[in-house]
Amino acid sequence: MTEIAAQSPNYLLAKFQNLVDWAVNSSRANSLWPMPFGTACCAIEFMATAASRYDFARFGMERQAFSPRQADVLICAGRLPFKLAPVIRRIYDQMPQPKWVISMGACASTGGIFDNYAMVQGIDTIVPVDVYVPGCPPRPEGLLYGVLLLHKKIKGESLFDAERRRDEQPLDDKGLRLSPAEIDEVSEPFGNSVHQFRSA
Amino acid sequence: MTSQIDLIPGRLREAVARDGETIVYVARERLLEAMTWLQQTPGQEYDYLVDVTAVEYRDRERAIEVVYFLRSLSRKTDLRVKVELQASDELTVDSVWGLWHGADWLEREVYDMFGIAFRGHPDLRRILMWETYAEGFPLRKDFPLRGRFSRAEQVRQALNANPEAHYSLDELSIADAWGDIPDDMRERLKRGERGTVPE
Amino acid sequence: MNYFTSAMQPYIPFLMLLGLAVVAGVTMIAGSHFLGPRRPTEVKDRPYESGMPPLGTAHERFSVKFYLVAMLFIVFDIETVFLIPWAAIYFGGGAGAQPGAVTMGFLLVEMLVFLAILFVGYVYVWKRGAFQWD
Amino acid sequence: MSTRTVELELATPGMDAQGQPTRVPLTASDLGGEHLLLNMGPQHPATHGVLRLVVELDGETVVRCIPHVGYLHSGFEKLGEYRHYNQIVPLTDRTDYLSPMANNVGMALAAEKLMGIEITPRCTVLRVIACEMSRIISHMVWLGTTSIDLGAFTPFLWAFQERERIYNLQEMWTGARLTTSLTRVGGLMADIPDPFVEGLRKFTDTFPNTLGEIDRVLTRNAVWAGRTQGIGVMTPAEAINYSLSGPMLRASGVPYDVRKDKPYLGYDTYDFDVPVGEHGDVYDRYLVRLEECHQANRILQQALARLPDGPINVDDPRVILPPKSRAMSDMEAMIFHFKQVMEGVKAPVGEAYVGIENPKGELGNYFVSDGTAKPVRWRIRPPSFINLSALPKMAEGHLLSDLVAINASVDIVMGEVDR
Repeated sequence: MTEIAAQSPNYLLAKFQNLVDWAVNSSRANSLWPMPFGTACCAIEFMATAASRYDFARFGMERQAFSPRQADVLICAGRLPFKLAPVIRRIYDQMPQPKWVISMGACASTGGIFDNYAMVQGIDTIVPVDVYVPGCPPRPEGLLYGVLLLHKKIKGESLFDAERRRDEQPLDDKGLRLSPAEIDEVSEPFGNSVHQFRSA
Repeated sequence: MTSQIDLIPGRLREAVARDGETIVYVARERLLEAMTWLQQTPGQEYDYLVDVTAVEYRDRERAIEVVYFLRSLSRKTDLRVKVELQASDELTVDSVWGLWHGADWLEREVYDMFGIAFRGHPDLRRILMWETYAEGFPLRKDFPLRGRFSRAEQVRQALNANPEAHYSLDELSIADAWGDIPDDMRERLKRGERGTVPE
Repeated sequence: MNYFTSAMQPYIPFLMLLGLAVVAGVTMIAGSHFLGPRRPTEVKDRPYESGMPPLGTAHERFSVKFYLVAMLFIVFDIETVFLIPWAAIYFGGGAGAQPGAVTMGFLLVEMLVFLAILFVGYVYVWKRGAFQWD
Repeated sequence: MSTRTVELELATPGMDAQGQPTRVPLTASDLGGEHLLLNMGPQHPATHGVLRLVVELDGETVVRCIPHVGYLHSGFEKLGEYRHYNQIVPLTDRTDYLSPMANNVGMALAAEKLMGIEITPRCTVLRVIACEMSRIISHMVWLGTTSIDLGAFTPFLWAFQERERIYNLQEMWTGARLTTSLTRVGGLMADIPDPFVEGLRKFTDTFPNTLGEIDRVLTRNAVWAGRTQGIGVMTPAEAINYSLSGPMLRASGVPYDVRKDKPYLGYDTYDFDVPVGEHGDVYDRYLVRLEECHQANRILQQALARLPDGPINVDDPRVILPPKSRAMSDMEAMIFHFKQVMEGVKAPVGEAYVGIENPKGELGNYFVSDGTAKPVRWRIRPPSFINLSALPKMAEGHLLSDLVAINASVDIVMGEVDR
C-alpha cells in the first residue's frame, strides 16, 4: 500500500485509488508513443534502436508519432541549437497531457562538447525533462534503459495526488522556463573544460 | 600552365600553398572581371566552383581574405583566387553568383559568419543563424566563443522572437499577396520591428 | 410464431454485432471525453505546422479537379458495391431467390446491361480528359 | 483575384541592386485556387533532419520552394580554432554522422598535407577500408530512409541490418559505433583487432546478396520507378554550374570522381569503376548509389587482399605519442609525450586543402595555420550544403510528394549542411 493509503481516510477508497492508478499508469507506461525529435547523431542511434536489432517496439513504442497531437513522450535525440529552441518549445506545448520528455545524449542534456554561441546548454532550460540518457551517442541499450526508467517513473504517478499529477508548465512572464540566474548557473562550463577558451 | 596566370586581369601577386596549389591574389575592384576571364577564356575553362570562404588571421593588421577555390573539370587543374580586404574599410566584394550559381549559399554563409557583403547577390540574408541574429558575426576573431549575450538572454531571445522573425521577407510578401498576414503582424512589420524581442 | 423462428431470424447475429460495435465506439469516445484530463493552453490550440508558427489558414480555395476525382471515385466505387450482392446470388446458383422466379441467363444479362451503361459513362469521362491530372 | 504585389513597404534585403524584388512574385491566374504557404518544417519525418522547406503550393503543385537551413548549426568551425589538431578529430565525426570514419580520414589527410607528413603503407590501406565502409553505411541509411519516404518499409530493415554488421566492425576497431574518432595526425588511434579481417571478409562475401534483394524489390518496381523517373532533373551543365558533387553530379552524366581525377590514399592502384547516369533524375541517383555500394564492396575485397604488415603510425615523436612503456622509462620519450599532450602538434605557417570523395560528395578540409598548434581557420567544404542549394531549382513545378522524393535523393545530412 503506497503512502496514498495513509492520506485517504477510507480503506476501500484507498484500495480503489491504487487500483485505478495501477491500471492507468501501467497502460500509459506500456504504450508510450514517442515523438522522435531527432536532430543529430543521436537520431541515427535512435533509428538503430527502432530498427530490428534493438527494437524498442518490445517496450510498447511500436508506433512513432511524428505529430505532437498523438505523442506521449518527446525524445530529443541530438543537440539543440538556439535556432531550434522555439521549435521544441512549441512542439512540447502542443503535446497533450500526460506528456514526458527524454533528453537523449550529452548534447541534449548539457550542451555536450558544443559549449559555444550556437548551442542550448541542456534542453532543461527550454522544456521540463523527465529522464536524461547519458552518452555520445548513448548505445541503443542505454536509450532502452532510459525508457525503462521512464516506465518506473510513470508507474509512480497518481491521478488523485495533486502534487504528482501531470500539469502544464508554461513559460513565466519573462518568457523563460527557469529564472535567468538559474539558466546562467546551469549553462556554466563545469570541471576543467574552462581552458578550452584560449584561441592560440 | 602557370605562364597563363599573369594574364589574369587585376592580378596582384601569386604564391604556392603548402599543398602545391597556386594562389592568385586579385584586386578587389577587378575580381568579377578576373573571374569572368577565368571561366570563359578557352585556355582556362574554370567551370567548377569548389568553394567560397573567408579567413581572418589572429593578428589584426593582416587583411581578411575571401578565398575562391576554382577547378577546371576538363583540364583537371585547381586554382585558388584570394581577395584581401582590410578590416578597417568596408567589407564588400562583388558576387560571383552570375558566373556560378553554386556560390549562392556559399556567399550567404560567408556574409553570415564574417559580415562580408556581396554586391549583386540575389538574396543576401543570414543562412546559418536566424535572420534577426543580433550578436554579430560569429567567426570573426573578436567574437567570443560563447557569444556576446548571457546564456539566459540567448535563451530568452530564442524563445520569444516574433512569429514573423521565422519568415524571410520573400515569404512575407507571398503571404501578404494572398492576404494571410494577421493585422498585429502587419503593424509590427510596418514599424519594422521584425527582429525585436518583446520584453 | 415466436420471435426467433420468424423471418427476422437471420438478422439477429448481425444486429447484435452492430449493437456491440456502437456500444464499444460510444463508450470509448464518451470515456475519454469525460475522464481524460483537459488542460487547454493558448499555444496548444494553434495548428501544428512542423514546429513553426503558421502563416495564413489552410481553408483556401483549391482547384476543381480534386472534387472531380472524388465524384468519379464514388461513381465507380458504388458500381462495385452493387456487384457484390449480385455475385453472391449468381455464383451461389441463384440460392437466395424464390425457385423458378429467375433463370441464370437473365441474371447475367441484367448485370451486363448495368455494366454497359456505366462503361459508356467511363469512356465519355476518359475522352473528356477528366483523368488527366495536371 | 488579387494580383500579387508587395503592398507592405518591406525592408530591402529581398531587393537586388536596382531596388526591384529580385524573385518577382508570380501573378496568379484567375481560375486557379489560392496559393497556400506551407512549412515542411524542421520537425518533419520526410526532411531527413532539421531542414525547413517553406513551400508555396497551388493545390498540390510546388510553385516556390524556399529552404531554410541552420537549424542544426553547431559552430564547428569556431570550435576548431580553439582546439589542437588531434582534438579536432572528435569534432569531425559529428559533422557528417552517417559516415564518421570518412570525415576523420578527410581531416587527417588535410592536416598531414599541411605538416608534410608521409603515412605508412598499412595506415594508407586501413584508411581506404575505413572510407569504403563509411560509403556503404552512408548509402545504406540513404537507401533505408528514402524507401520509407516513398512508402517501402522493408528495405529500411534490410539496410539497417547491414549497417549493424558494419557497426560491429567499427566498434571492434575503435570502441564506438558512430563517433569513431579513428585517425590521428600521422596515423590511426589503434590497429585492427584479429577478428576484424575475418569479419570484414564475411561481410563483403554476403553483402551483395542484400544489395541484390533491394535491387530486386525496388529497381523494376512500378511504384518506385513511377515516383522517381523524370523527377528533379539536373542537366550536366546545370550540375556543374550549381557545383554539385558526388552521386548528384555523376547521376547527371558528369564523370567526375575525386578518387579517379585527384587520387589520394593510393586509390589509383585499385581496380573499380565509377557509375555515371544519363538523365540526372531521382531514379538515376538511386542507380548510381546502388552501383557505388557494389564498387565499394569490390574495393574492400582488394584492400583486404593487399593489407601489408608494419606500423600504422609514422615514427616521428613530435607528431605521434611514443608508446606508454617508453614514455615512462626513457627521458626523451617522456619529454615528447609531455610536449605533445600540453602543447599539441605544431603546424608550420601556411594553408592546405584536401578534398576526398565522401558518400555525399567532395568533402574538403581547408586548414590555415600561423605556426601555433591551433589552426587559424578550419573550413569544411560541405557537399550536402551545396547539393541542397540546388533543391529549389529541381523541385519547383513538381508535386508536393515529388518534393519529398527529390529532397530524399539529394542525400543531405544536416550535421554537415549546418556545421
